[in-house]
Amino acid sequence: MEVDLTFKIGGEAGQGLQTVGYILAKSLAKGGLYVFANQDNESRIRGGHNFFQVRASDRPVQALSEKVHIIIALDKRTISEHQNELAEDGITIFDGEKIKTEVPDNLLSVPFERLSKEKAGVATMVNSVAAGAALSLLDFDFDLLATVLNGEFKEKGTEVAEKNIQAASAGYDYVKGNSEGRFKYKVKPVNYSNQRILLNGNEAIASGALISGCKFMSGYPMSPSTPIQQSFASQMCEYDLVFEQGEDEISVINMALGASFAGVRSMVATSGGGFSLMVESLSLAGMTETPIVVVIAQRPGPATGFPTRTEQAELEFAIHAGHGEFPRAVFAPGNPEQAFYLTSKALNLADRYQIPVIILTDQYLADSYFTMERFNTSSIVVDRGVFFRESDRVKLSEYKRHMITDSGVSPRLLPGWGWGLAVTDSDEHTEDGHITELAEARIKNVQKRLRKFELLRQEISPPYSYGPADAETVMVGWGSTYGALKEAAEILNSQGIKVRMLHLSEIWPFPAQAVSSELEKPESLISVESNATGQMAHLIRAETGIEIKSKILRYDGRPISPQYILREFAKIG
Amino acid sequence: MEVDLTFKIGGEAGQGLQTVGYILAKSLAKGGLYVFANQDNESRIRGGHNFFQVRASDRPVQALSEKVHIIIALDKRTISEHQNELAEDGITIFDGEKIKTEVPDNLLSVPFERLSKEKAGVATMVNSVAAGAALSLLDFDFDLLATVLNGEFKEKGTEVAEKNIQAASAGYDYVKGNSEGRFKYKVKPVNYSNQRILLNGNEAIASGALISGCKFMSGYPMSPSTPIQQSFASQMCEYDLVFEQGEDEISVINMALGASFAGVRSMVATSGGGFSLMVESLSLAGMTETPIVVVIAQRPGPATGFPTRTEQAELEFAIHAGHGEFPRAVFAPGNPEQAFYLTSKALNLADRYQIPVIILTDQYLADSYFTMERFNTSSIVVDRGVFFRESDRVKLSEYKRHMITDSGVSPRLLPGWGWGLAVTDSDEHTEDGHITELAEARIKNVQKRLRKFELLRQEISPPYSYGPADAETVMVGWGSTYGALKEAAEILNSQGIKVRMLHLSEIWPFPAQAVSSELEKPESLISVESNATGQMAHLIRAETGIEIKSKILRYDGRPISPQYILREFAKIG
Amino acid sequence: MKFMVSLKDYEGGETAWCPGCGNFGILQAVKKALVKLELEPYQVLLVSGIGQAAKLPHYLKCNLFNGLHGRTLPVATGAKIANPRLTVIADGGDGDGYGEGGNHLIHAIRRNVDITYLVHDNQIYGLTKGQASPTSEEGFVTKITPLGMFSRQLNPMALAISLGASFVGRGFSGDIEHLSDLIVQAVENRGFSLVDILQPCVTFNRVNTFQWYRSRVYKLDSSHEPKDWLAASQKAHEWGDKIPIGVIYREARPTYEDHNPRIVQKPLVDQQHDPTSFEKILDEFKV
Amino acid sequence: MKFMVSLKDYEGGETAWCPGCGNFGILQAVKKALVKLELEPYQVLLVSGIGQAAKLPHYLKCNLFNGLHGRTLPVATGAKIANPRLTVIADGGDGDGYGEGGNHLIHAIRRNVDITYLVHDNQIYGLTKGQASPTSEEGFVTKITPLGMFSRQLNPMALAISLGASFVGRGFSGDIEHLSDLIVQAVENRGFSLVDILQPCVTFNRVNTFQWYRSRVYKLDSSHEPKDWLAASQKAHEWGDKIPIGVIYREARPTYEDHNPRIVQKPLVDQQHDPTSFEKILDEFKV
Ligand SMILES: Cc1ncc(C[n+]2csc(CCOP(=O)(O)OP(=O)(O)O)c2C)c(N)n1
Ligand SMILES: Cc1ncc(C[n+]2csc(CCOP(=O)(O)OP(=O)(O)O)c2C)c(N)n1
Ligand code: SF4
Ligand code: SF4
Ligand SMILES: [Mg+2]
Ligand SMILES: [Mg+2]
Repeated sequence: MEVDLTFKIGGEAGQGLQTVGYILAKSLAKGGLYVFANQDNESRIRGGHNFFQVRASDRPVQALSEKVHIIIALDKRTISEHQNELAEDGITIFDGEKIKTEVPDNLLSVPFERLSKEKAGVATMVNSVAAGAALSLLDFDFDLLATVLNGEFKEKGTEVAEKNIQAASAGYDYVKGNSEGRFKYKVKPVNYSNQRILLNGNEAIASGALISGCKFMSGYPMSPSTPIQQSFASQMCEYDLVFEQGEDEISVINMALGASFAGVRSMVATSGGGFSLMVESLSLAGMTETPIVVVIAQRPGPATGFPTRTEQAELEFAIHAGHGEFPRAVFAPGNPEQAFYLTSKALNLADRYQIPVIILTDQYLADSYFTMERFNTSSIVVDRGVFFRESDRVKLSEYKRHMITDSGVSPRLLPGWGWGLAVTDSDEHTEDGHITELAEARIKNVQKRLRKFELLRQEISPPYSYGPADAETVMVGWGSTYGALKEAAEILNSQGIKVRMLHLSEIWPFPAQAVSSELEKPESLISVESNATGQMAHLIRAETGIEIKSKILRYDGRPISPQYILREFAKIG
Repeated sequence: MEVDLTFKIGGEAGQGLQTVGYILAKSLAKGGLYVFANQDNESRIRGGHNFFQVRASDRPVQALSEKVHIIIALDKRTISEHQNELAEDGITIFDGEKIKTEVPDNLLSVPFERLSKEKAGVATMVNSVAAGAALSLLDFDFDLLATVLNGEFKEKGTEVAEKNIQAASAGYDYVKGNSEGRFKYKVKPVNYSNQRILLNGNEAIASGALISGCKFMSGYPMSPSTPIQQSFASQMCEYDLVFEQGEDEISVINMALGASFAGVRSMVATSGGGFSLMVESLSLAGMTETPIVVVIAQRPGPATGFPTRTEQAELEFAIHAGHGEFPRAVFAPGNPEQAFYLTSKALNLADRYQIPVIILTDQYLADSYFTMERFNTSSIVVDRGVFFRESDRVKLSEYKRHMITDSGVSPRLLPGWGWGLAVTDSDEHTEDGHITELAEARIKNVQKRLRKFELLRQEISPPYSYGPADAETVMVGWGSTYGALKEAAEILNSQGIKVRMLHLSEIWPFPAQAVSSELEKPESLISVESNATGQMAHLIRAETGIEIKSKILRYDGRPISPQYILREFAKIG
Repeated sequence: MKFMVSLKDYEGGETAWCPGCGNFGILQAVKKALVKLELEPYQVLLVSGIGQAAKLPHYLKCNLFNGLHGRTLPVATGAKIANPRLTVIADGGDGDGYGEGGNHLIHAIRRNVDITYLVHDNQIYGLTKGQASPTSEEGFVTKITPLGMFSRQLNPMALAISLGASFVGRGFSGDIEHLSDLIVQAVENRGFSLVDILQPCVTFNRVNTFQWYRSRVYKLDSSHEPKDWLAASQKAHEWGDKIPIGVIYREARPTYEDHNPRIVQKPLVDQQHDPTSFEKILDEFKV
Repeated sequence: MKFMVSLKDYEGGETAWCPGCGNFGILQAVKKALVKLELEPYQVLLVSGIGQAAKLPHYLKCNLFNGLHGRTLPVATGAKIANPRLTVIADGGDGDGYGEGGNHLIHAIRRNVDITYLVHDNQIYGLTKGQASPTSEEGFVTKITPLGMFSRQLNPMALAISLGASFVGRGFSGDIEHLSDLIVQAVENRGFSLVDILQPCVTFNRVNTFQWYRSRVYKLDSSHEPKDWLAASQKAHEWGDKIPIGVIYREARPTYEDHNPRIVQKPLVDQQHDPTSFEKILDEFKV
């Protein structure tokens, strides 16, 4: 790696540091670098302390790095809290005219506010000044930044865009004139496929849903899932689709089930607390065999917990949620690409097996930006499953919504089609969907539903593994730890410590055989999870009998970094 | 066993067959017999087909038997549906003047309605006639029946009671005169401890709660849990306690949490669907460390399922329900005695560890009557856990609701006590209960909550085991299958097939060591469960690594009987 | 080719209600209304909850989503948005609709999707054997409220009017003809229509019997102007010796569909999806 | 010995609200009201939900159960029943109380437990960054309602009156003195009291600003008779150029506690439990 730089923008909520961060990320990506950016926000709208961290490298990066090279301090607290994270040759830029502090070597004052006023006529463009200043340290091509600023602000009018560019250029020039030799890393734009995109996990899910034909989403705001709802809803103006805000999460999932029953691909996104309220209706989806995709964007619990932070503590809950037994699938993508394609797969499986499918993400994946190769829309296949067509009809009374079949899947007929009636019931029912008390009907239906699960099992792709086949140690992770795990494994192997990684993104039905064959032989197994009990380890034991004794866990609401893994790995030894 | 007789009373909903059944059960119990009675009802108020089955024996019985000796058919359908269950020397009594049917040998017509009219002046006392008729077949002491009838009906006035007794005696005499030699089993009252009681699982739980100082219950009707609510509420007139009906289950659990936070032992009872709605608040209990006991009276799901039938499909759901990670206990009593004492234990553990405790029953246990030795009220200890007393106070600001302690348990102070403020939060919080964003506070709190779980683990009694220590086969069950499992094991052992049984009633924290040591050696393990996936087997593997390959499962909503186990056992063989 | 529907087309399965139950009248009235509306079974979607009332759709012919206790309205809402060609009728009991499902009612009224909601108001929880419902009278004694129900009886008509429901009516299961006409009007109303139906439960409610209702109900005539909010509010509060049935309140206001006419012009359910037509949403993320 | 409480006794922690937020006025008013009521912090239990509003109790001194979004009222109800000596105040936002928690509001009004409910009505979901709340105006555009909110604005005053709430008032966070008096009256009212508080959200609600409210609100004076149901209903519907604040409706009706005075005479929380005193409940099962 020639370039591997991390920027940290810190300040209060409401200071717009997400904008600086995003603009930096986008500019660096435009310069041909691979970018990863994560966010750390408090649950408040103004004040407090937030930061946004951007990592840029000339090779793919999918995790944060703890070593920070440039800190952009929008407030004093950023300096006091993060100065110690700075690499030796790193630098902190701040507005020394606003923030009084001792100025050690690696602090560089840039009068953000004064420059904003001078160049843009207002004090509000400090963010653009800061972005310009930061990129100037790298001798980065200013035109790229200008293009990004233009793209971001043109909606607000060319004048606004122009002023921001001027503010940025003031910051850029100021640093150029005042930082001679203070920062050694320089970055030149490199060529790259112009097919690259920069997006976060939430955006990837919303895009996957939209491109895969999801036309109805209902939602109730809840961090960190709200942006999925927003991305989806924002397309209501452009496309024929509906986002509907519910009065509560119970309403949300039932609206989606209603739309799905009527024949429309439907999906909901929430967090653990909202999902808890949907649990009864998840079971309803199971019983009525109504397709539905539910995204749980995890955050630390229990209860309200840390609303804006990250955790992976709802794996076992997702697998077992709902009263009674019914088939479901549970996915946990590791990056936006997986999120995009798994959303598409989730929608297909939901339709084909007429089941609920759960996608587990967490705040870290949801809010983090990754550069990825543009997703291949033309590879997306929309498979709505099997329907009962007019030609299947012999006479009107013949269609049976819950017909017992070999596969367990009953062809669907949509209400209003005219050649049959779609009748379903949350009670145990006859084949034609009416309430029953019969033991035989029950047995057939339970077995039918379980048959679907067995078929579904075959749809599950094996987990991703990486590293030398003969490694004695395997680190097992799932969901959003993908990038950190892989980078940690790479580093260990590069240090001559043979380590393999196993990452599960399609978790339920559990790929027991594939996991067993990976974990059977190695002597040392370590599960790496953002929770306190090691839920994947528990699940693996339940499904394979293999016990994972060592665990690298994190449960303070902060993401697992490669460095965190390496430190904990060293302790396990 | 000298006496082991089963009565089956069948008819439509609304015909009062529960009354006949209960009266028979009580009379037989009064005669010194051990009684077990189970119910099979449809989810309707009138019509359809229900039955009530009473087994009476001179040795303890805690399960139904499939072999029926006396059928009391209150309608024609009872004859057609159940005649084949009759033992060879069994007999069916029915009102031949109302029901036209061929009369084979083992049918005995008793003109229920005519006798009721003749003796009681009304047609509505057919049930008492039928009870009298049935007991007459056994030459059973009529006075015992008369006493029971008097006890049941005296509330409605002595005249009503008197008439019912007359009706019963008419049935009794009619059979005496018309069944000479038709039924070979005769039963003489035997001496017994007059400390015996007859009650069902629901009543045992409500009694356990009341006697253990639960003073607040909120509820929303849901089969099969409603009778717990009823039993509790019925004492409102007698004692100072409150039952409050909620608008929904979310309200129900939150009211109970409010009452508990204010300092009152509180409890709720529902079924799987209602519990689903409580899941978010279960997590709230975990986070705010508010004691609560939740009874889930299971019924077949998913969704509405079979509202009046039985299943054990919410074990894993109960263990993993709720977003985030927090300590809880899960119990599953096997009979009313266990239900009574475990309810008491649940309330103590909830208070002492300030956690939610779940009691899993199912319709079979909930609605089935057992004769038991009277519970020992004086052995009940009420342990409310640790409180912050006025003497603990140094200054007002000092009390901290969530003080970090070695045990993880923070002393409670009740709002209104005056020497401190009780402050708690569903967000992650500081020791004094205020919202925080700090990683360190989070880590301390997560560990505090987990420490409680580790301590809690030591409170769990080992599972019950029975049978020869050197048996090669172990049958494992939990909850309501206790009686059937034990009887099946007894029968197998008496046939020379060495079988051990292991029954779990205190399931979470899982007694892994005890279970491992029971299951490690035997060659053949069988899990016996009223569900379709073998949830206990899955859990055992997750907790011990031991795989139970053979399963005896039942999922048609009907209870597992000893005979069912024996038949399935033979197939596994 | 439109064929004439008749009651026979709606004949459904065997009922599981108690003999004499007020639900039978409602069932008849619903069938009659659908016939009067000249709707064929396949054009109609009934969405019901759990309770005795909620079993109704099983006893006629129609598309049916019999969901969870209390959750009829969101399901009906989602289905109607997905396919506005369907005549969507939500159906359930007073416990279902005013107890467990109370929040959905408030917000369905606000949303004003063009659906009809029939509430069998027997002032009791029937299926669970006789607990108080939100419309049970204050003081009503049941096994779980041995000291009587402490809560005040809910007035669903007043509640709906206060929220500006576009159609608020009350029927009586003892007057099938009147009730079926009322249902016709409710279905024909554009927007959310609430019909509360007085329904004796002969088994568990010994207070509000057929006789009790019959001696109290009277039909609103043309002297009542349902568009007059004040008059309607007053009628809504009539409960005691006289209980009005008929259309109590009507308000012309934009429906959900009026706010987004595209869902009617190009129903979601009709759309053929081509993933590539969504290609451009990825442009936003272009580096 | 009763000591005189002062505002200082209620001084709490650092706030996390935006500068200029309407919540500050409410916080002041609540503290003032508690002082006027001569209550000491330990006598007061605040129960709040989740949202910006629901953080309020963290910023003063009191007993506090800060529960889940939307679930304040049942918790407050349970706590009050358990210990009626506590002054129980539920507190939260409009989303919390009228959205997620709507069903509890309806039934809390019916139940009429002696608690007070303060709703910070900023017509927006603040904490989740600006989505429409039930009281947002029809057509209100947000990121998840890009075509505007289709639902009609909820009128909480009319809703509460239709259900016969025993106390219905509206305050304005810009008039602290008036608001604190209103809260005093609400707390002093026997039974369930709803106080809807107009609260500008300076960050996300650009429509209903301080200026917007200030130019519209006017104080109800003695010419308004809160016990007159009709007059109250009309006042409740005033929303536009003029918005009334003050006590809109009052109704003397039995409280929950009136139905079961024992819970006040012998509060559940005071009871010393002796298992053997319950021995006789087992007699019922005697063989
Ligand atoms: C979540 C949930 N809670 C409780 C129940 C149990 N339950 C079934 S029907 C019913 C009440 C029925 O009352 P109502 O809606 O008035 O219908 P009715 O039987 O009176 O027609 C209840 C509480 C349930 N099925 N689901
Ligand atoms: C079950 C659940 N759903 C959603 C959320 C996310 N959430 C937190 S606050 C809030 C809305 C806040 O609005 P409001 O109650 O009006 O309070 P405000 O912030 O405006 O004061 C939401 C939706 C949650 N915490 N829990
Ligand atoms: S219980 Fe009541 S509502 Fe239910 S069917 Fe019987 S009479 Fe009708
Ligand atoms: S977001 Fe709005 S309501 Fe929340 S603190 Fe800021 S101004 Fe107040
Ligand atoms: Mg009802
Ligand atoms: Mg708000």
